Amino acid sequence: MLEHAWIIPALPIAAAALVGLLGRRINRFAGWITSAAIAGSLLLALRLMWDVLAHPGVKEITLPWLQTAGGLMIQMGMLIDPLSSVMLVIVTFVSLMVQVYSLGYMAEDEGIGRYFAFLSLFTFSMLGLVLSNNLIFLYMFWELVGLSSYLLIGFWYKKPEAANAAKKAFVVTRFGDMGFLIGILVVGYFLNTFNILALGDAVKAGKLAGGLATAVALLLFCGAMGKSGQFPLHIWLPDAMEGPTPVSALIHAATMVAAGVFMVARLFPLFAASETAMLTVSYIGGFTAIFAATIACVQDDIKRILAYSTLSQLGYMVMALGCGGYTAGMFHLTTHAAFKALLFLAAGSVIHAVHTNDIWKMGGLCRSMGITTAVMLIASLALAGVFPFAGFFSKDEVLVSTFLAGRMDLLFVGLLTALLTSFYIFRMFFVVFAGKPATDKHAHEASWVMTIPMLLLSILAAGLGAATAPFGHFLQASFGAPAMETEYHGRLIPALATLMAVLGFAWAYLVYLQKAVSASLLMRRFLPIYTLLKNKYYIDEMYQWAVQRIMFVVSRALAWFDRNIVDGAVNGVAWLCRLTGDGLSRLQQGRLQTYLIMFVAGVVIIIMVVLASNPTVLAWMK
Amino acid sequence: MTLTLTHYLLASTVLFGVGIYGAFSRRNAIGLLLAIELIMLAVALNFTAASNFLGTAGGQVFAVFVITVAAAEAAVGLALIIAIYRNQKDVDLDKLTLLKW
Amino acid sequence: MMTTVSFYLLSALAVVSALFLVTTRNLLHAVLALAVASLAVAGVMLTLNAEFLALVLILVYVGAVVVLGVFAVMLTGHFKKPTLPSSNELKIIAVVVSLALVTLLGGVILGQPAVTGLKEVSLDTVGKLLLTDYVLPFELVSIVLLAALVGSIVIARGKED
Amino acid sequence: MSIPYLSIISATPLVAAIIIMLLPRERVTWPRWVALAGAAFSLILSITVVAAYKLAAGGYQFLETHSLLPSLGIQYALGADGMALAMVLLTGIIIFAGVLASWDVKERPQEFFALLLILVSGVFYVFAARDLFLFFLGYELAVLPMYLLIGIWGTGKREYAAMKLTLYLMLGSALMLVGILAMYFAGGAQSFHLDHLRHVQYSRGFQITFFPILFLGFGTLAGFWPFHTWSPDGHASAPTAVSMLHAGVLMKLGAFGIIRIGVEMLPIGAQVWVPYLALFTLVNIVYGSLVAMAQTDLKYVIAYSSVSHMGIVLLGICTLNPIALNGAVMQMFSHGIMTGLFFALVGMVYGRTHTRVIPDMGGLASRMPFLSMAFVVGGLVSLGLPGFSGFVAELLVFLGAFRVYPLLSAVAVTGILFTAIYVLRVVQKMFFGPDKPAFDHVGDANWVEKSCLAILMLVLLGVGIYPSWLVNLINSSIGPLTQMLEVVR
Repeated sequence: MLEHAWIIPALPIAAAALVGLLGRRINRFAGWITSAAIAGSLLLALRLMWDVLAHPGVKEITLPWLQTAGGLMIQMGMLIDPLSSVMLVIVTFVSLMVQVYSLGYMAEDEGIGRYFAFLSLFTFSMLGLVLSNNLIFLYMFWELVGLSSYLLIGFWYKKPEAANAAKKAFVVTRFGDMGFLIGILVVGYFLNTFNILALGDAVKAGKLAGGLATAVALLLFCGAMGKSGQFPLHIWLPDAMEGPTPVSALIHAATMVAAGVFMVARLFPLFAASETAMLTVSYIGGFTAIFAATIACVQDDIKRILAYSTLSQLGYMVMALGCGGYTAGMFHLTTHAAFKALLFLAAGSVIHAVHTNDIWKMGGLCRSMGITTAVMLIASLALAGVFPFAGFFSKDEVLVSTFLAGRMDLLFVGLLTALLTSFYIFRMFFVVFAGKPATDKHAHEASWVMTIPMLLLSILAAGLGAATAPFGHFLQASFGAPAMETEYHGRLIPALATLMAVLGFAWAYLVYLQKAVSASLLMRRFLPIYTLLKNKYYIDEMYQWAVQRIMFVVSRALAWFDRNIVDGAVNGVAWLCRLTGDGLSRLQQGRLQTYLIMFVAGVVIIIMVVLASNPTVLAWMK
Repeated sequence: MTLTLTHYLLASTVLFGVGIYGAFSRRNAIGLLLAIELIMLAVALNFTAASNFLGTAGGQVFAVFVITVAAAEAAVGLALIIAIYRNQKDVDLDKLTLLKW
Repeated sequence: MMTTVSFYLLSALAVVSALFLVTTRNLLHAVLALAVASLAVAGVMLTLNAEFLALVLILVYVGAVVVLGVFAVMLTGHFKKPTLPSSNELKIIAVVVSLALVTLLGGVILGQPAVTGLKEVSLDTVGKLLLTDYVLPFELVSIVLLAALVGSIVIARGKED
Repeated sequence: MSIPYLSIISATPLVAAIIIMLLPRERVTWPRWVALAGAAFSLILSITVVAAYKLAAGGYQFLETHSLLPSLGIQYALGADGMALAMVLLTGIIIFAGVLASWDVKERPQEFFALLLILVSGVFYVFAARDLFLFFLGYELAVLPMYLLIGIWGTGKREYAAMKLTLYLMLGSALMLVGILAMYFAGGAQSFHLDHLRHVQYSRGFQITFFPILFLGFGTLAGFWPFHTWSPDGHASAPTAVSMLHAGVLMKLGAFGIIRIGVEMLPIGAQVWVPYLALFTLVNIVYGSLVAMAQTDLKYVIAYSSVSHMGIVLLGICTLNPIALNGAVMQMFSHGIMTGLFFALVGMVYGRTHTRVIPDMGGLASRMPFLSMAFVVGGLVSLGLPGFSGFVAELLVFLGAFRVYPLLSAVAVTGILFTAIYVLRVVQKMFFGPDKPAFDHVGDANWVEKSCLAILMLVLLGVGIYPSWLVNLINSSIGPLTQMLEVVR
């Protein structure tokens, strides 16, 4: 099976190419074709994981791709280890769920063929990224992931907001990728290899140390910040909600944002080589976690709440990775993939039913949409980290990893974030599903193609927690077990986390269901904070300002400079030539005798020259 | 103190120079033409002197040619002046500046 | 001795009348100065024993060129109002350039070894040369003369209609 | 007797041009068919020579030598190595696509196609020449028809643009000529043959003096900052096929000349000068993309993006590093195809919307899906997206450049970000957003246009996915070159 792992990404891309080339003629079957392809990939990925489980260890398959003079050798290759096999399953599973769901959700869209082609391209890119065995191919698929997200976010290109969001997503992540690319260049220069395993060995051999290691790690982390939406490159993620909702599910669960976390995990030895880098990574993660959670508390758009929730949870993962919690981060990624995909699909189902994103225009949906309510509840509990749902275990692991790393400040941040998480998700849940219907329109439960994926995902969101221990052991086989993680068997941290979840739940319950505390009163009391949060800390405005006032001004200034100074110099030279010509043509004034004098003067000069070169003629004078 | 070729050549050179000056500075086209005739005259003298001092008849032949050309030139030149005068009512060279840029 | 004196006198006369020619405001005077200069040069030629050329010179210059000049002056009406300044504003440059030219040429001439003693060049030889060695230039010059004749008539006549 | 492939490739367009001029004037559609046949023939032969080139042997192959002017040592000498073949192939592809893109030229089609083909013939001669005189001759043959093509078939300020472009390129070729003649005379004035000149031991002072002259001469054509301003005006005014050829092939002539004549003949001079020149190429990259961002005329955007991309080529050359040099030639190829695609698209979009002002467009994606898709592909290549040739090229340049100028390369990478910004802005403004009623009646590409675009896109994709075939070809000439540079160092 291992040698045939390439089929896993090949199936989706083949399906995408087929659907893309045949175009609108097969619109009706497009989704079925791509879904079938991805189902095939999923089966193969499961089989692959089975093989890896049976024979743990790291396998590498390479093919030469590019070779030049000067010792450059880039190979195309696959790295199959527990990490990649787990990611393959996550990616194919979530993708399949999203595809099937989309069959219902997007059924009436005229560009459905294009949609499924892009979706499959997305899956392909992510699978390729997961399988890459070297930085160059990692980067290549990394960029393709960015492209796919661009295409999908901007799928409804006629909506200016969607087109803008797509562009923003691409540019912001590319900003991070720039750092990533420079990091790759630095690595290539100093370690002279791009192979991930070889890099691990090189780091172990101590070839990367000190400031260099920090610089490399931080540069590479720039890429992860962009893709995984870490502060301050998080601004694209909420806007990406302009895309179709299943796409959001895919982006937020299994593909785009997971890429950053995956990359850090994949290149963990490089990060672990620098204490400073790890510290920075963990603080950025922690800050993003609480920062995004606070914003999520006041949003009105259901998808935006989930988007900021994703940011916050990604912060968790990054924080864990920064604390050396390699398996914790990956495990949270896995459970998060399940429950966040579920949250989005459920949200999509709601939006599909009520045709609005504003939670205040929903309400009382639990009566008409039973299944959706149920799965949303499961997902919310998982997100809030309530025992025994998956989120509880993974969040616990994250918090434990901060504790074990001795970062009490981060542990505190994590707990506080857990409180906020619980609050905002139940706020959303209560407002949307409980209470009285906000409109008279009667909402219907979605069709089976949409509910079945949700049900499947909810099983995972509920039950994945059982896999905690085996998951950890399995993953440790990659990179031969990072030594940082020791076992923790205390009860304090799970207890605290649960307490936080319950507190958050209670707060939301009191404010939004019981209305014991008036939400508007709270809002007025903390108006400045509310305004600040509502406006997302004005980060977007700052970027806007920086782009408009600095970049475009510089750009326009340079354009002016080019037209008027550089080209002006050129035209100036032309003008000077013309002026000289004009000036010299004044000599041609039409007066015969001037010409005559010129002529004779010329003769005089020639005679002088001749005489000067022939001094004997005038020798008598001396 | 006998006359040498140098004397004659110097005399013709001075005459030539005066003619050149005239050609430079006369405002009137007729004056210009006369100055040119003067130059021709100097050249003819030059040829003749050289011919007679060196004993080669060729110089005199050329002097004949020069005189002939001078006559032809005078004829054409003066005809031109008359033509110009008829058109412009003036033969002031400073005003005959049609052939410029 | 006689020749020497006459050379100096005649060439001085030629130069003086030439100077008068180029400076006078009255064109009629200038034409007359040309006649005087031609006669003086013809005289100088006589001191060279080149009687034939001297005669040709008088014939052509005084007889033809000067007459043409007078005609031109008359026809253009310049004899009555010598108001125009004789020279243009290039006078100073003209003086400098022509002086430089004369100086240079004079320098070169003075640098050459002095040739003394007139040789006899008979009219006979000149005539023979004209019709043997120089027959082609001679014929060409006659064509030039013819062309000038026709040309000047055509130009001076102008368009009839 | 082997087949003189290179002669046939180079002369075919010329012959086709002559045939076109002999056609009866009233048959207005014949010229384009003859042109297409000529271009196709050249293209097929170009592919054949690329396939027939023996990689293992390397060096110059398909050699032809005939004496032209023995007294001056001028020979009709052709021959191609891997790099030259890559360029020949590029030219073959671009002219084929260019003929397709100008299928609908209405005004004087006979003269148009004839001039276009003459130009291409000159380009082929430059790439295949082994004799500097022939090289220069080909160069002039390529530049001069440009004047007429822009002046007669152009749009906008075409006389100004044609004049500016031609004078500028003449300035470049004057500098070039100075360099060429200096090399000729310093080499004993016996031969213009490159093999002869390569073995002349030019003194250090000579090399230091003449390398910058040659670099500037060729660099002007390659859009070297600050001698790039002919490019926006020229490209904006030129007809579609001419823009394609110009940005796609002619600018590469400059870069090709720098490598073939500047670096190869004057290696010491190159080594002395490149660190300073590299700074200017950085300006090219970053400045070009920033200026492109502020443009509103589509053709200006693309012209400035060419300036930026040619900066990457020049940066690659200025490293003298084998990896980056490979990347530079790759970028020449990739950018050639990409910019050909772009200008073809601009022409087609303009032909439908009758505007090139970006803010005036919008919502075109639903009106012309194929053109939009092609434009997005072009944009993605331009911003260096993996899977397309541009990525491979830029990656190689940056990998190589980083070894020589780490800081400078790191700054140059920002150029990629700016490129992404302006490309995406253009795509968004032109194709996305709500439908505009003004464009209700515009249609998508016809089959001729589709095939033109499809060829270019397939090449970009093919090189991007499996670049080895092209890189190996290029590497076969870059390898020996850099070895020689090492020896000289």
